[in-house]
Amino acid sequence: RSATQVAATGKDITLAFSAAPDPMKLLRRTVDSPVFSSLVFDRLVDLDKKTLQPIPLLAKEWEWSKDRTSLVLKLREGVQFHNGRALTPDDVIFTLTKAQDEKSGAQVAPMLKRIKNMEAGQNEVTLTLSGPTSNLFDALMFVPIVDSTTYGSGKVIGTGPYVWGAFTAGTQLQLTRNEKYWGGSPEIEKITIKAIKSPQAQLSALQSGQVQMVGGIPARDIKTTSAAGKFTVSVTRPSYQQTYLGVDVRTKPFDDPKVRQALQYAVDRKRIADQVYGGYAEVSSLPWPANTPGVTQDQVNRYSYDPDKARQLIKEAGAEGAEVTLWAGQTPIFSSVLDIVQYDLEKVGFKVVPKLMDATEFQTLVVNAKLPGLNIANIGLVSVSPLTGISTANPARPGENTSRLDDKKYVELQQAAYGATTDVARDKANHDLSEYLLEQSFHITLAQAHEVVLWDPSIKSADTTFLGYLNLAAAKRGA
Amino acid sequence: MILEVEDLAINARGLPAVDGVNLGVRPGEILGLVGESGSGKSLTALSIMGMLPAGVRASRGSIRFDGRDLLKLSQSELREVRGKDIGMVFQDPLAYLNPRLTVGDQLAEALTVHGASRGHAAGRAAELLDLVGVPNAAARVKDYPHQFSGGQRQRVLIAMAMANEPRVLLADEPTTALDVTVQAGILTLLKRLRDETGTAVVIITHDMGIVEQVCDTAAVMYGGHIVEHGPARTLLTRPRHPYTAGLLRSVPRLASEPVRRLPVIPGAPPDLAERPPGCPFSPRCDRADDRCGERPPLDDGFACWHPLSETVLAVREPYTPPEPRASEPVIRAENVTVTYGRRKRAVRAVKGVSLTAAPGQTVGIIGESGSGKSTLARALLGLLPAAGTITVAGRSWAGASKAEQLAMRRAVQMVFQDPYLSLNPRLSIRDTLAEPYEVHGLCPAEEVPERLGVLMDQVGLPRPFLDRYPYQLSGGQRQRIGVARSLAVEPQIIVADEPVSALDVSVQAQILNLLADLRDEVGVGIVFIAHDLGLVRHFCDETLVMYQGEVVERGPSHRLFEAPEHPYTKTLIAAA
Amino acid sequence: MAFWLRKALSALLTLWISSIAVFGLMRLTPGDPAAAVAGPDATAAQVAAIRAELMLDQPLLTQYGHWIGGLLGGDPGKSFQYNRPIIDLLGESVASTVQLAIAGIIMIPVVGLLTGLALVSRRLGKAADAFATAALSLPVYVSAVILVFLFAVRLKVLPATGEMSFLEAPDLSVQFLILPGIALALPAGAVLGRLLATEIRRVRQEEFVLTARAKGVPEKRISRRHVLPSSLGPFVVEFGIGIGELLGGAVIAEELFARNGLGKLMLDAVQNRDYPMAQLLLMLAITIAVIAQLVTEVALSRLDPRIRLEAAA
Amino acid sequence: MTAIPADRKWIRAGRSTKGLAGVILITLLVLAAVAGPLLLGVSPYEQGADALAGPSGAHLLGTDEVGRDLLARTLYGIRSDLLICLVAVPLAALLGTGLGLLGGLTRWGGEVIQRVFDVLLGFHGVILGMAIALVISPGFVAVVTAIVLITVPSFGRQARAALLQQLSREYVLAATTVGASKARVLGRHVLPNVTDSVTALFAVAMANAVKIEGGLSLIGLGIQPPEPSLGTMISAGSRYIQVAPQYALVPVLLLAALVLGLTLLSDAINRERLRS
Ligand SMILES: Nc1ncnc2c1ncn2[C@@H]1O[C@H](COP(=O)(O)OP(=O)(O)OP(=O)(O)O)[C@@H](O)[C@H]1O
Ligand SMILES: Nc1ncnc2c1ncn2[C@@H]1O[C@H](COP(=O)(O)OP(=O)(O)OP(=O)(O)O)[C@@H](O)[C@H]1O
Ligand SMILES: [Mg+2]
Ligand SMILES: [Mg+2]
Repeated sequence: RSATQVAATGKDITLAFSAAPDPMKLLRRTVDSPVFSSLVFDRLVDLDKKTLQPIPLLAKEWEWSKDRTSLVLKLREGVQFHNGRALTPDDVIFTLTKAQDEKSGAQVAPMLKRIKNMEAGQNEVTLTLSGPTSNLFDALMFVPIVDSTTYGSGKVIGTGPYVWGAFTAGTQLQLTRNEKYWGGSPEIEKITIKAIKSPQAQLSALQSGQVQMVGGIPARDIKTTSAAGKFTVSVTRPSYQQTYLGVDVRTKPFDDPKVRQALQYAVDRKRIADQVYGGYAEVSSLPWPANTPGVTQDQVNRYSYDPDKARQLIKEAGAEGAEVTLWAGQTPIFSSVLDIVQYDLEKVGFKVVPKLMDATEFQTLVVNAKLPGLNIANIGLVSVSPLTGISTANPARPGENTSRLDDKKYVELQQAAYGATTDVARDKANHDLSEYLLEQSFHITLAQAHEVVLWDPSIKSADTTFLGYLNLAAAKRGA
Repeated sequence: MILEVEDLAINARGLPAVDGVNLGVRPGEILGLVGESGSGKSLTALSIMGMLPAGVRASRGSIRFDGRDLLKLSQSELREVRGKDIGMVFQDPLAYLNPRLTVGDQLAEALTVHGASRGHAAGRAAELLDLVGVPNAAARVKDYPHQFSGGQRQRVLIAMAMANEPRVLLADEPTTALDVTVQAGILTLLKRLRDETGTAVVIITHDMGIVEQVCDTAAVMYGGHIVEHGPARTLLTRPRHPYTAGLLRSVPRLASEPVRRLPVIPGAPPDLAERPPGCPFSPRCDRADDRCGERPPLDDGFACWHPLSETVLAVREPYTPPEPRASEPVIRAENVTVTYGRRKRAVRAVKGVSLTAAPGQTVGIIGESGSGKSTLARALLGLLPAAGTITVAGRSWAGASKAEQLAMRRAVQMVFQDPYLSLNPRLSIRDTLAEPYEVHGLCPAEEVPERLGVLMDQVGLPRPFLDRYPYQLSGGQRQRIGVARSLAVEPQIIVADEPVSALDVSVQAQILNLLADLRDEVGVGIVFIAHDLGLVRHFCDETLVMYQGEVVERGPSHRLFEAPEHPYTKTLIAAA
Repeated sequence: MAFWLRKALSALLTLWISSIAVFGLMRLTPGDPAAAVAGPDATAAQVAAIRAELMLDQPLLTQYGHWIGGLLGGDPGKSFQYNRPIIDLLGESVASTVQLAIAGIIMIPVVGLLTGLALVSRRLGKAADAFATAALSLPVYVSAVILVFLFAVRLKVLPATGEMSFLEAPDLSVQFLILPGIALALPAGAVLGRLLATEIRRVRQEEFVLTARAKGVPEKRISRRHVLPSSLGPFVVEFGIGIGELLGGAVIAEELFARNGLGKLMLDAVQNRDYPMAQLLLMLAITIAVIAQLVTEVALSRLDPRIRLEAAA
Repeated sequence: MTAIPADRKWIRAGRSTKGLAGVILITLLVLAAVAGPLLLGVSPYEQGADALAGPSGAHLLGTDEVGRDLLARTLYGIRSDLLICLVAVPLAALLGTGLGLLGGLTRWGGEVIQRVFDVLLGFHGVILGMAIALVISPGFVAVVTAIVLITVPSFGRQARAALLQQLSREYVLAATTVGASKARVLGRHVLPNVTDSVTALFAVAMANAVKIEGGLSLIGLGIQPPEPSLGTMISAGSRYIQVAPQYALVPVLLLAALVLGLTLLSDAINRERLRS
């Protein structure tokens, strides 16, 4: 036998992902979530990628109270956990309560905190809110429903199409299909998830037929295999990789909005999109997608690349030749972004001191907001909706954030957005928030990168959720 | 003639290392091939074995071994002859044994490679070891070479060479690396083997003494030529070739009466590159005329145009030991003990030795290798910590301040054994000799060059040599530098640790005379360490005999050598 | 006997110093393990909570004591990253690295011996010399890239990366080992080869070879029986040291060939400040190196009776 | 037997064919590194829109992922590698020799230093390098420090061995007997001969230095962008080995050439040492 021929058989597939599944933080969105979370777990709802409207999953239908402060979720009948237990309203309440707690690490905790009270009914759950919450479904589609009896025991038990099987931390996970899946037993019998960090290793594994999918690798690296044409590239909507230039508004000269705006003009987003993300990214002045309701084209293109304008603004602010520190964590992607941004900023007359440090060290500084000057990093969930974005991501959160911007107006805008339950109101809220970000320019979008997955052509109808999580319930494997 | 070498010429990297050598040896005969280092002895032997090193080849002549010309044989044919018909024993017994194989295996191999069965070979190995007189051979075959003493190793090598009862045995300096007492044993062994097996033996040596003791016939080699050959007796008593004569004279022998200065052969052994077409010795020969340099003399027992008519060996200036000048001892050593290493692995190299050394006098120290001579010497110079008291001009090394030590060092100096190791290769002679002046500040800097000049004159070297590096000097010249260095501080005592052992016989005399002159003219006292009894007897007023770190006997040289008391001294003198 | 005792003691001393070095090194590296565990966009509050949970708020001495105590008690503690007993995590990685190591241990001396013998042979000498020098000059990470490109991507005869358990499918797992093995063996083997060659050349000059020749021993036998054994000393030493470094070398090799071995584990651990894991693996690497040293000395004494018997004395 | 002063050795080394080849290789590389950029006149930092472009008139070797000229970067890369060698190796040599001598001269010192070396050797180069690069944030200093620490033991041991050998030499004793002070003996008679055997390690050490730099870059801890170095270019370039082979391969070849040159040279030197 030759190891190059032995790929998986028709009934099972092997996936290579950059991060190893880690069952320790199921409620949190971490780098490894996309590869298994939606295979093992179900959410109450998902969102439609185009209309952004909720799609029923475990919650088969729902009903708002008039004042939009309470929601009744009717659960699907006959749903079973992998350990044979039937799904009960208590499981939903358990999960949501857990997710409300910061300790669970769930990014949407701040939004879920707005749930004052939860009641289990006859196969239904009633959520009572502290106030209108326009983006509640963003939170619900985020949280995987876990088995209340085993959660936290290290066991991983959900209701999803695949059952968590043989697992070696940091290296490999095996999933077997859940014959009793409420949505019907999946085609693929066995899924093996391999953790392969190096993109090169992943790609050569794909090319030599050892795996049928590679994910979580920098999109640009896909271009680097001559064989790119031979594989199907599936692109999910911008998600976890909104790459931004964070500005500490308390370090000179960035206390002056003019200078911050100058930054917006200075950075060549097109080049970042092409060169760092191999074109798999959207060029926009805003963190959230262009098709976000209420956002205007003008806003999207507000700051197109214009060094002269930048210089002029800097001149006006009298900040020529200012020395600025530019922080970033050590990954191939970020060091390239840093390369370009440093170059662009020097072009408009800043003296840049690059500080590229290893990811963990950088992480520490981010958490403790110890990044005087500028920093490059990325966040997720801003892609879901403006409100959800700013409510979940430290760097842009109203109140305390890594940019150390403390502005009542911002908080008011957030509250307004929560209250904006009608489409009209929501559109306005989105527009105003966008406008505020553009004007304040403390959180400068560099790229909305797509999450890219490379499939072996033999795999058909593999899909991803709104969040870009793998969804293989309907996947098939042909010749 | 079982083995006959005719007109053999050997070319070593383009140079004529051996040129027209004729040799012959009969069964049961012992031939002594004598000559100084570099005269071509080893190459001659190796060419007989067909084992000349790379870049060296026999360019002319023939080597007949019972009718066959060995030079014409193929390697595989030669291999048959080697070790079977002709055995060879080399100089340094340890280096020539494989440290990783038991002695038994190595002996057996000698047999198996010539077709003996393993079992038989193994049995024979023990016999052989016994034959050469290694006690309880049967057990020792399992031991490794480093577990044997030097003498025993040499016996092992001989056993190996004799394994297949060869008809010719070549022994290249079989005893040079050994102590006198051990030497004697090896020589008698060779004799015995010859008597028992009737092999023809060729002993290569630079020691006339050996010729005297064991050889039937002898050939003297010089600069690649055989300058003289014939029955050992006649050659020793009535040499016809000036070189042979010179050699015999310049080596003080126990038998002969001591003299003040040894007659020397001037100059140094020839350099292959510039050897005259004629007699190789002519450049150093006092009888030589133009003809000698141009035309090689005919060989009829001796190759010389002006052979010595009658023996001139007797001609030596009669010697009356100078009145031991009544002078205060400078070095006083009282029961000195030196220990190397700690605790378990401690070696007491010198045990309770006492001696005094006074200006103008010579104290000789003899003893076999490892008896502690060098250690004692180094202790005297305060080079290593010693128990007991050693005072120099009244001060003791122990607890002497830096300044005091410096002063003491002016009083005693040392000449080292190996002139190759005792000069720093990176320093020019000038730097080496200037050092004493610098550290002692003996004279203003501008005077130093002149002083160095004087030193060079004193040790008889041309002043221009000051700017040479050690590797540009011959062994004898280096040793002169060593002496010069010790003279620089005008010491009262010079400790000379085997100052001539590493030198060619004909050069030894020059150094010895140099020391003698210094003693008698400058009045330096000398502590003279040697293992050659002849030298000491000839050279020293008083002699100490060391054995395993202890002085077993001491006394005025003439008394000690005429009437030794201690048994060890007796054996020592008997052996020499 | 005291000889070995001394050796063992100094080895222990080395290990102890190393443990301090390792512990200190990890603490010196900036970056908060808690932050790494918490991951991006965690709040300071969450991180603080984790810090306490990981006992990182305790004084260093306590932490060191706790760690060493655990090690000596056979419990290296829990991994920060995976929040599991480290022991449970090692299993497969050990297997993977051991396989790689074995591949190396087999290939390196083979390459070494062949190169060495070729180097001293009259016919192959020149070619071998060229090969050895080239192999030396190519760092592992370069030869690896080239090997993968040729054999996996272009020729498709060998799997590019990844691995397979030897127990499940020996025939396959071996194929996965070939490329990494070669990548490791080329430079290391070349070093050994050259070492062997120089040694052989030296030994050939030794006098006892003359004796053998004088006995009439055929050249072949001289090389086999007298020269080669005497030449293996430095070869063994270097090889021993090489083995000691295999775990370290695995870091690169595993990174390049996407093998989930101890090397990768160590790399991740250090990068994520997974103190207990990193410390354990670093200590493991050092221990192996130290032991290799010791064993080498034994092997050496086997080769050379002089050492053995002095040691015994 | 007759030792030749060191300077001669180097010259002799240069004469042997291998040594000559080494010298030539290195000279060429140094020239390329020093003169190359001037002749080329292209900035290695200038970015452009066309990334990973193939060789063209504008960019003889094409461009990297952010549109910088590869040729320029490669040349500067050689420069920084040479710089690293020239800074790190002599440092290591000094430190190592110093420690080695200390170890050889003082009993307890010897023990401690031996242990320290053992520990350093216990860490594999890569790991030690990684740790250091993390402690003092990655970059030139880190790389140099790493190389120094990794290289120090080999120098130390060599120096110690040489020292012990020297101390037993008779000319050292001779110097003492004529009254030279300990300091003088060391400085004049021992050290020069020690340095001699230590210098022989230089070339090898440099070759290793280059390799280490590359190894660190591989795990992203080498020289940091935008500064180019052969190592960083190889690790970055090997990502594009299929679309832009020249990106990785040219630095690979140059790096190999550099190491090769140094290896050849060190071979030649060592041969000379054995001969004398
Ligand atoms: N392998 C060799 N290559 C070149 N020249 C050599 C070689 N071996 C010996 N010679 C030269 O040949 C001459 C004779 O050497 P040989 O060893 O025969 O002298 P020897 O009489 O044995 O001296 P010794 O008494 O020191 O052994 C010397 O001048 C020596 O320099
Ligand atoms: N540095 C040392 N360490 C340990 N033992 C030593 C050392 N030097 C000499 N010895 C031992 O001390 C004893 C005397 O050695 P020493 O060199 O004084 O003898 P020697 O009479 O000079 O011999 P030779 O005639 O060979 O020069 C020997 O047994 C030797 O093994
Ligand atoms: Mg000889
Ligand atoms: Mg001695």
